[in-house]
Order: sequence, then C-alpha cells, then structure tokens
Amino acid sequence: MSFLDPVILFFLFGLVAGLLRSELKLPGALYDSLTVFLLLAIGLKGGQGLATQPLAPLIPQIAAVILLGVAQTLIAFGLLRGPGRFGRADAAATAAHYGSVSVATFAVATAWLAARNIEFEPQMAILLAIMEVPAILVGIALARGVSKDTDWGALGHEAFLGKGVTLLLGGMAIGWAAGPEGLVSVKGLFFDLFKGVLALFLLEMGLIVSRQVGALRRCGLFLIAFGLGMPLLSALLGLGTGLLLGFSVGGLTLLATLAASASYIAVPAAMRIAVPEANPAISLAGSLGVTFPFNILAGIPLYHWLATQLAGASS
Amino acid sequence: MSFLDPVILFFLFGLVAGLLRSELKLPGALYDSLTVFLLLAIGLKGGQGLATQPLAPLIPQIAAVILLGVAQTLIAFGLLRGPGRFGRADAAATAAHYGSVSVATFAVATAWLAARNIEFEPQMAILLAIMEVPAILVGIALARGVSKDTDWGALGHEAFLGKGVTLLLGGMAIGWAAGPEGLVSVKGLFFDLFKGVLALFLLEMGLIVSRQVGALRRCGLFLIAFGLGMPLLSALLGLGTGLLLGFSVGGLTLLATLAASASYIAVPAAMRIAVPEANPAISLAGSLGVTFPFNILAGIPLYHWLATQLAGASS
Amino acid sequence: MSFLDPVILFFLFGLVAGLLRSELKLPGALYDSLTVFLLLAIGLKGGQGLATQPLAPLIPQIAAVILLGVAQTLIAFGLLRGPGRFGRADAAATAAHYGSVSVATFAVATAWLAARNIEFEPQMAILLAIMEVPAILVGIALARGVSKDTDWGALGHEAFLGKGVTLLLGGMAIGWAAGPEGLVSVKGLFFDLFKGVLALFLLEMGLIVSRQVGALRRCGLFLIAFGLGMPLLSALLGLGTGLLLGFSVGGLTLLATLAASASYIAVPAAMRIAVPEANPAISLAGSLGVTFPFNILAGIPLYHWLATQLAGASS
Amino acid sequence: MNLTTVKRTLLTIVTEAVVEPSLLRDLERWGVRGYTVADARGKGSRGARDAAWDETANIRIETICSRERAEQVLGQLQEHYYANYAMVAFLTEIEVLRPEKF
Amino acid sequence: MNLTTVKRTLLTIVTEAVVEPSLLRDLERWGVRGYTVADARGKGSRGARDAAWDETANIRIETICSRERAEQVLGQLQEHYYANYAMVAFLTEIEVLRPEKF
Amino acid sequence: MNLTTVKRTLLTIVTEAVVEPSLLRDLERWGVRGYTVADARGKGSRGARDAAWDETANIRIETICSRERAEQVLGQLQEHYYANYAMVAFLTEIEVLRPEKF
Ligand SMILES: Nc1ncnc2c1ncn2[C@@H]1O[C@H](COP(=O)(O)O)[C@@H](O)[C@H]1O
Ligand SMILES: Nc1ncnc2c1ncn2[C@@H]1O[C@H](COP(=O)(O)O)[C@@H](O)[C@H]1O
Ligand SMILES: Nc1ncnc2c1ncn2[C@@H]1O[C@H](COP(=O)(O)O)[C@@H](O)[C@H]1O
Ligand code: NA
Ligand code: NA
Ligand code: NA
Repeated sequence: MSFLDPVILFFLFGLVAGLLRSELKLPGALYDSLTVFLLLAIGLKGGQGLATQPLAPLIPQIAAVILLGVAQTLIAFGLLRGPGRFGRADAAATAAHYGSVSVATFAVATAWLAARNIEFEPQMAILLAIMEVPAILVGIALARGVSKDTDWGALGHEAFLGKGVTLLLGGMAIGWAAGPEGLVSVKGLFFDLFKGVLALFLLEMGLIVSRQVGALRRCGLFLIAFGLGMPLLSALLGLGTGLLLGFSVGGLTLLATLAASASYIAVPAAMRIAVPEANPAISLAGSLGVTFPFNILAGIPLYHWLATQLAGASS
Repeated sequence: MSFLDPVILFFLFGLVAGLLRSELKLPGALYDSLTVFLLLAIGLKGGQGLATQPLAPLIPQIAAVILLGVAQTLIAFGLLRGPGRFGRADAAATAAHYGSVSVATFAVATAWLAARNIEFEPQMAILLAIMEVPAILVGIALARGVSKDTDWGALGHEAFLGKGVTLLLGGMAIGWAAGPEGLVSVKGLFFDLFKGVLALFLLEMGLIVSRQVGALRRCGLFLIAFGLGMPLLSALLGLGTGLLLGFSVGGLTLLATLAASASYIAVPAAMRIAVPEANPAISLAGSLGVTFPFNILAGIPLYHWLATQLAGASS
Repeated sequence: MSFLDPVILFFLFGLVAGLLRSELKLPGALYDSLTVFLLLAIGLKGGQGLATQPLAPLIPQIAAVILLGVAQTLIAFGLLRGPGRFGRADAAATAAHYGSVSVATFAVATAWLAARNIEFEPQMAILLAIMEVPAILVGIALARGVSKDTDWGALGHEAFLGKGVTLLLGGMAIGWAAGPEGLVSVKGLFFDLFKGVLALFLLEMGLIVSRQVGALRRCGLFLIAFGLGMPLLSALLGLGTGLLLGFSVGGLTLLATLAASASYIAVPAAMRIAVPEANPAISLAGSLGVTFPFNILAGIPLYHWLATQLAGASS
Repeated sequence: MNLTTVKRTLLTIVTEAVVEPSLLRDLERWGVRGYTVADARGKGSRGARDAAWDETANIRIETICSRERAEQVLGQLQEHYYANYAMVAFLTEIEVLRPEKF
Repeated sequence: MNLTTVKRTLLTIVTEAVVEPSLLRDLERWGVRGYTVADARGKGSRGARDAAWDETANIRIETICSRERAEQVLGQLQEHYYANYAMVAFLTEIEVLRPEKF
Repeated sequence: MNLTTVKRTLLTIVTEAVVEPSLLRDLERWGVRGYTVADARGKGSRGARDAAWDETANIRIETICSRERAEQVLGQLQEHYYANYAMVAFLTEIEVLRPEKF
C-alpha cells in the first residue's frame, strides 16, 4: 500500500491547479451530485452493517459523541476567545465548525481503512450524522447567549433536516431495511464507484481549498496554529471517547478523525443565518484551508497509529 | 426476495424527507441526466432483444396498444366528465395523462421482474414509446374538438420527437443495430448501473410526489378514488390486450403496468401548450400523487399476480 | 468486430435527432461533466502506462509533435488564404483549429483500437495535451503578426492552463504517480465506464454537429472540400512523423488521427478572444460539421489501414 | 466621450418554462428581433414554482424593442397567455446605442 | 390596442445564496406577494463570489410591488441584512398591466 | 421610514460566455467596482445562441455605477466589443441606498 493513494493525488491536483490559477472548474451541479452520492453511499454502507447487529448499544454511543461534540466546541471557543483574541461571534462560529464534522474527511478515512482491510463499526455513519448537529446549537448559544429569543425550533429543524443529515440518515435507514442482500442490486453504483467518485470530489475540494489561501494570509498565524492544533487535541478526545466505548482500532481511528475534522458545509450555512455578524471567511480559511488538508494528508495515518498504540496498551 | 426493494425504499425516503420539509433537493441537471440515462438504458435493452427475433409480429402489437391507449383515454374522460363532474378541459387533460404511460413506473416494473428472474418480451420498450403518444392526440381532440384548426403537424412533431420518445426509440435503434455483443462495451454504464440510477431517480420522485399533497387535499376525494380505480381498470384492459397478443407472464405484467401507469412528463408538457385552460395541478396530483405511488408500491405485484392467474387459466 | 460500434451509433443517433429537430437536449452540466470525465480518464490511462517505462524518449517525441502542429497550421493557412480566398483572420483562426487536436476524436480512436486489441504507446495522451497548444500560438501570430503587442504571457497561460490541458496533464500525473496498482480503486469509475460515457458524450456531439448544417450551407463547397482534404493531408504528416519516431501500428494510427483531427473546444475559445474579428461559425462548421464526423466514421479505419501498410513496408 | 443613447423599452416576462418554445415563436411572430432567456424560480398567485423539476420551473425573458412594439407584445400576452399561465410581464424604460438594432 | 399600464416599482436584490430561504420568508412577512429568483455570481466589496460551491454562490431576487412597499422592504433590508451580508439592492420604476396583482 | 434613495445607473450587458474572463477584467480596468453575472441564452442579429454547449452560451452582466461611469463603459464596449461579438448593452435608471458604494 503506497502512500500515493489516487484519492489524495486528485486532491493535490485540484490544489495545484487552483494555485496556478488554471481555468479548471467543475460544473456546480456535478459537485452537488457527487456530495449526494457520497452521503448516500456512506449511509447505505453503515445501515447495511447495522442490519446484522443489535441497536441497543447505540444509545450510549450517541450520548457520548454528543458530549464529545459539545466539549470540542467549548474548548475551541475558549482557545479562540482567550489566546486567539477573536471576537465573540467569530469565536463562536469558528468553534462550531471545529465541534462539528466533515463528511469528506470521514470518506477519505473510510477509504484509507478499506485500502488496508481494516474493519470498523458500521454505526460510525450514524455517529457522523449525529455529530454534525450539537456544535451548531452550542455555537449559536455561545454567540447569542441562551436567554435571547432564538427560534430553537427552526434551528433544530434546520440542523436535523439539512441536506447532509437527511441523506446520511435516509441512506442508513435504507441500508438497514434492505440489508446486505437487498443492496446487491444497487451495489454497482453506490459501492463499486465509491472511490472513483470520492476522487473526483476531492479534485473539486482541492480547487476550493486553493481559494482559501488569500483569506488565510489575511487571517494570520494564530488561525494556522489553531487549524493544526485543534484537530490534534480533538483527535485525542475522540480516541479517549472511543476507548471508553470499546471501539476497534478502525472505529478508534474513525472517531478520532471525526473529532479532528471540521465542518465546511452544514455549519457555515447554519452560522451564516444564525450568527450573521461572524465573518465566514475566517472559519472557512481554518477548516478548509488548514484542517481539511492536514487531516487527509497527515492526520488520518497519525490517528490510526495512535489508535493502534492505545488499543495495544488497553488490551 | 424481500418486499423491501431498495429502489422502493429510496422512493419512500424521498417522500418522507419531502413531507418532513427537509432541505434535501437534488440538482435539476442530475434529475434530467438520470432521466436521459433511464430512457436510453430501457431502449438499449429492448433493442438488443429485438435484434434476435423477427420484427413482423410487432405490427399487430403496435396497433393493439394504440387502441388500448385510445380506449383508456376515452374511458377516463367519460369517468371524469360524468361521475367526476370535471370541466371539459380538465377532464380531457387528465384523461390524456391516464391514457398515456409512465417510464418510471415501467422501469420499476422491469426491475421488479428482473429481481425475480421473470423474462419478458423485448419489444415492451417499443410499446412503451408508442403508448406515450395516442392519448395526447385524443386528449387534445376531446378538449378542442377535431373540427377546430389545431396544428396537428406541430402536435405530431412534438409528440413523436419529444425527449422521451426520441431517447427510447434512439436507444432501441442502437441496441438493435449493435446487438448484444456490440453493447458489451457500454454495458458497464447502461446495464450494470441501471438499478442504482433508478434508485436515485426514485429518491427525487419521492420528493416531487411529496409536493403533490397540498394539491391533492384541494382536489378532493373523487380524484383519489379515480387515481386508484383507473389504474385497476386499465390494468385489466392491458391484461386482456396482452392475452390476445399471446404475451408471457412477464409481458402481461408489463403491459398491465403500462396501461395502469399515468404520464407525468410528456403529457403534462403537451397539455400545457395544447389545452392551456386545463389546470395542471389536478392532473399531476392524480397521476403523481396517487397513481404513481399506488402502482409502484402495490400495483406491480398485484398485476403480476393477476397475470399469473390469467396465464394459468388460458394455457 | 462489426462496424456498428455503439459509440458511433450514439453519434449518428444524436445527429439524426438533431436534423429532425427533436426536442432532445442534454443538460449543459452533464455535457461538461462527461468532458471532465473523458479528459481525466484518458490522462489516467496514459499516465499509468508511463509509470512502467523511461521518460527520456519522450523529449524528441514532444519536439516532433510540436513541429507537426506548427506545420499543419501553416499549411492549412496557406490553403485557406490561397485557393480558399479566406480573409487573414478567418484563415488564421481556421488553420489553428486544424493544427490543433480533438479529444473526442482521440477518444473514439482509442476505443476503436481497444475493441480490436491493438496496443499503442501510453504517451499518446501526453502528445495529445501537447498538440493542443502550438497551433493556437501560431494561429494568433498569423492573424496579428508577431510584431504587435500581443500579451503572449496571458495567451500562454490560457493555452497551458485551459481546462483540457490541465485535466489531461493532471490525470497523467496522477496515473503516473499512482501506477496501475494504485489506480485499481478508481478503475471502476474511470476505466470500466469509459466507453459508456464516451457513447453518451457522442450523442451530444451528434446534436451539436447537427446544428452546424446551416452554417455549412452558407460557407460553401470549399470549406467542405477543405474539411475532408486537410485531415487526409495531416494524417499523412502524422504517419510520417510516427514512422520517424518508430511508433507501433497503434501509435501510428493514433498520431495520424490526432494530426487529422481539428479542435472544437480549446481553439475556438482562444481564437474568440485573441482574433475576435474571425467568424467563429466558419471554423466550427469545418471542424465540427465536416472533419469530426469524417474522422470518426471513415478516417480512423482508413488511418489504421495506412498505418498497417506503412508499418509493414518499413519493417 | 460623446455618446448618444436612444430610448427603448425593455419587456421582461417571467413565466412557466414549459411554454418557452411556443412563446419564443409567438414573440418572433409579433415582431420581436432579439431576446435573452434565463432560468428562474419564484412564487406568485399560482403558488410556488421552485424548479424542482421541469414542470415547476420558470424562465425569465427579456426583449428590447420600441415602446410601441413592447406595448403590442404586452397586449398579446394579456390576450393569449395571462389567463392560463403563471406569468408576470413588465416594461422598463432603457437606453441603448445602435437604435436601428432594436 | 388600448393598454393602460400602471406604474409599479421593481426591487432587485443580489445576495448570498445561503440566505435564500430566510430572506424569502422575510420578504413575505414584509408584505411581498410574489418574487422571482435566479442563480448568479459576482464581485463586490466583500470580494468575488464565483459560485464555485454553494458558500460562494449568489442569488438575484426580483419583486414587483408598490413604490411604498418597495421602500419599506428596502429599509428592512438595510436594517437587517446590509451590515452582515454581501448584498446589493436597487429600485427600478416599471409599468405593468393588472395593477391589482402587485 | 425615512429613506433617501439616490439615483444611479445600471448597465446590463448580454454577450458570449466565452468572453466572461476578459470582459470582467476590462470592466474592472474601466473602473467598475462590482458586478453580477448570470448564465443566459438568446437570439439576436448573430443568430440563436441556445447554450447547448459553451461556445453558444450567453452571459448577462449587471453593474451599478454612476451615470458617467456607465456611459464611459458603454462607450468602451462599443469601441472594443460591438463589432466582433454577439453583444447587447443598455442603461437603466435605478435608485440605491448607500450611494458611496457605487
Ligand atoms: N410580484 C412579483 N414580483 C416578481 N415576480 C413575480 C411576482 N409575482 C409573480 N412573479 C413571478 O411570476 C411567476 C408567475 O406568477 P403568477 O402567475 O402570479 O403565479 C411566479 O412564479 C414568479 O416567478
Ligand atoms: N456595483 C455593483 N453592480 C452590480 N452588482 C454588484 C455591485 N456590487 C456588488 N454587486 C453584487 O452584489 C454582491 C454582494 O456585493 P458586496 O456586498 O458589495 O460584496 C456581489 O457578489 C455582486 O454580485
Ligand atoms: N432585442 C433584444 N432584446 C434582448 N436581448 C437581445 C436582443 N437582441 C439580442 N439580444 C441578446 O444579445 C445576444 C447577442 O445579440 P446579437 O449581437 O444581436 O446576436 C443575443 O444572443 C441575445 O441574448
Ligand atoms: Na470536529
Ligand atoms: Na395508462
Ligand atoms: Na490537427
């Protein structure tokens, strides 16, 4: 297994093409379609795994990752407000990005594990969907305070029925109801093409990340340091949570990756509406410009190595 | 073979997401692309089957399904005008929807048969293309009368060179000319991915159907009764026609399904232009909101059961 | 191996549907997505081949095809200015189209060779990327003269970082870095679906070509003669160059096809900006309306036959 | 610079995507010499048209013509389209160069 | 023909695509009875918004209303949106038939 | 509410999609501070441009500026683009808040 996974190479290609100001641009509808595909495929795969095991143990796991998301958001807020000297709104919005998760990072991690034949718990997809949400609510509470007359109903609706969560949970429900045998007929599309589609998607991600360079330059060194340090801290929290939950090495790696990842779809959209005074360029420069490339290029192997050490030590 | 075909689950997922007002929305270009794919794939598969058999027996079959389409349209018009008390334009437009066919319903039926290894006549795809058309012309004649100076040339052009008929017939011609061996090179796309693409398409159909609920509520009980009763009546007509033509159980099932299905693409567009005074919300609420879900959830297995009984009795 | 390759049949279908003024229209985003796919897939396949051989011999080959492109452009310009009596701008712009290459024609030729199990040199993809460019620069020089203050920097940027060249070179770099084993995980998308995607793409090409008929009628007989004669002449130049470079029969066929092909994407866009006074309808009517169909229907088999004769004679 | 702009009238029409081919044919019959079309969605008295699929998509057509022609076309739209189609149309006074073109 | 067109005001808003649902809800709350939306990209004081992905896409909203209503809505936009969102809004005098509709 | 809207001029350009990058560069060179772009199709003296593929697609550019700037840019367009490109451009009088922005 060489390091040069084509999926990563596609990302680097997009990044370089963007930095060289190539005219390369994928149609917007293609990017949206690839996102839909990846979310559904991740959901289906997770759901099909859940079909063969009891669901009860899920409940403590769900509770644990909600706490994990809340903790990450609070820690990030503290770091950004204190040493980072961010304003309240910017700190809260950015913290919400880091307390939530990135589906693309998760997809790269599952592909990385699959390429090494490392198994992981099927419910990771449901944890992924769950972890998208709490940071959004905490971030808003941090920005506005809880006393204010925020429309929590509308926010909850938005958080739980946003595109990402809907597709993940819908895919899981389908996978669970159809089971591995039922999915054979759609396997040719959703499973066999997964890595190719992920590659194409990461090409576009590379192009998008390349556009963050300008904002990153304006935001200064602290954001870069935060964008590298926060995922490491979060990964450790994720590993700890995973150990408590008794996850396998694959599950530990994925939970660390989830914790380390920062949202760049669901959270920016939610924060733009709920905390409009926050500057979206800052949060995106951090989560897309620093943390996403760091995680997929260096983080995942590192978290896997840590998971192996911890799993060895704890067993 | 469990009932929970993933293709149906995708439809239900879209329906539920839509009813819960999720923000889920597929890009318009993706929906159009999936339609193109399905029409071509159905055509190719039919054409490749035709390549191995004589074409002469087609002629009486084509004549029979034209009559079937005309008969359905006239019966539907009578029911809507009489017991339904619909105005002339609304009755004619809605009757045209029910006299024509739905490609999505046909695709679900072929997938249903394929999952059970039930063979059917390859020319069903050509009958599908043919059956799109006559109801449109009859519907217009019912709305306007035949004396009026309708531009039948333009209408014929539109009916025969609309996107759906063009892609079906083009696909069949290609499949027929290339034959099963020639198609091996494009099989990976058009045949192996068929069910996955159909699943994604039905997700969008579920979303679209969910938007019919409001219109359905306004249209009243008669439309719901008609949307359930008309396909049953049409299916019986289709079964009768299929028996006369000597079709296999698979062919009977498909012809019944075709007859029972109601158009929601070609006919609405044609009626909007030719019978503008008809309210499109009524016809769509019936064909999309009632008949389409009924057919794919309950109709197809029912028509297959009826076909088995009839084929057993007649042999 | 029958002549009726489905890929060609899809092209003919699009052409006929367009000529009959069918309403068939593929979504623009689908066309763009198919282009991205084909360029990446061609690049990946070439790059993976390069991974297993030394790169040094490439240098003389690159130099040779640059000269080939320049020579073709100059000859085409002479023919169009002299016997064709074209104005300077129109002659220069059209010559640039014919001195450059068409990716779609190349893709059809590789599929034609693959269907017959004829091997070819992997670097053909890099030569394809290289050959896109020189004709653009020569065409501009012919239109403006070299003394004028053309912004060659911007032009070079545009030529080398245009979408086509970027995707081809990026795909090659990924294929080269990942190697055949690395690409296994994305093979399901980029290699197994190649011919199906090419078929769909050619359906759209057929529709586009059908729209050139009007312009062709206005442009007169000389353009048709040029559109048939120039590729033959270029193919001979390509075959000569290929013989000098010691290519296999497959490589000879591809180099002849590349030389014979005329650009209809990169060059029109570049000429529209750099030589705006040229009428784009003329160049496109020639390259799309005459040369493209000629090459894919009759040219490729002919060039292969010539390549076989020459390779036999020279060995 | 010494530009002489000339007054013309811009007729903007928002309506159902399904009528695009026939409406454009009608516009040309009514003497329009050029037009620009873009895809749109919207909401009005006939409910939301959110472009989720072709049946519920809108288009937005613009055509520059003389005031007289614009009023004629608007009148034709009122006669032939307003009753049965989701449609909004309005006139804007604009200025162009090359008056002979419009 | 004998057309009587009536003056109305067209309010055009260009802003971030991400606010589409909440802005449309606000417009309706502020009394707007219809609107048309199209996708767009652009550049302004908040930098380039090139629609490469949803975060950087724009939309262009048009709504026809009375002059009074248009000014009210414009004022609301200034109060609630101008400070925090990439947004441009402007008024154009237009003419319509069916004044009761707007 | 007490709004003081200020008059500005909206320049709208419909032209070939292929010139988008260079035309936007030119607009900025000519002093334009912001613009909005949308995809379009259409028909005019240079025939139908139906957006079937990139070569035949149009774009529609809007830029709000002072009357003076708008006329200057229109003049530049006439000089550099009208002869060789499928293009239509026109001026509309509009009103904005925040006049300093445009
Ligand atoms: N007041 C308005 N302002 C702008 N666009 C409107 C307005 N009313 C309706 N529209 C547009 O015109 C279409 C048809 O309107 P209607 O016939 O009122 O349903 C709607 O879908 C909107 O896109
Ligand atoms: N002067 C202008 N003319 C036309 N559109 C503009 C102008 N300035 C800004 N815009 C549009 O409004 C959006 C937001 O503008 P801004 O808030 O200035 O960044 C931009 O992305 C453009 O699409
Ligand atoms: N009278 C017109 N009204 C609105 N748009 C026009 C008009 N004439 C031309 N156009 C648009 O401008 C583009 C170029 O026009 P032309 O240079 O006349 O071919 C066309 O493709 C249309 O989109
Ligand atoms: Na996180
Ligand atoms: Na029917
Ligand atoms: Na050439």
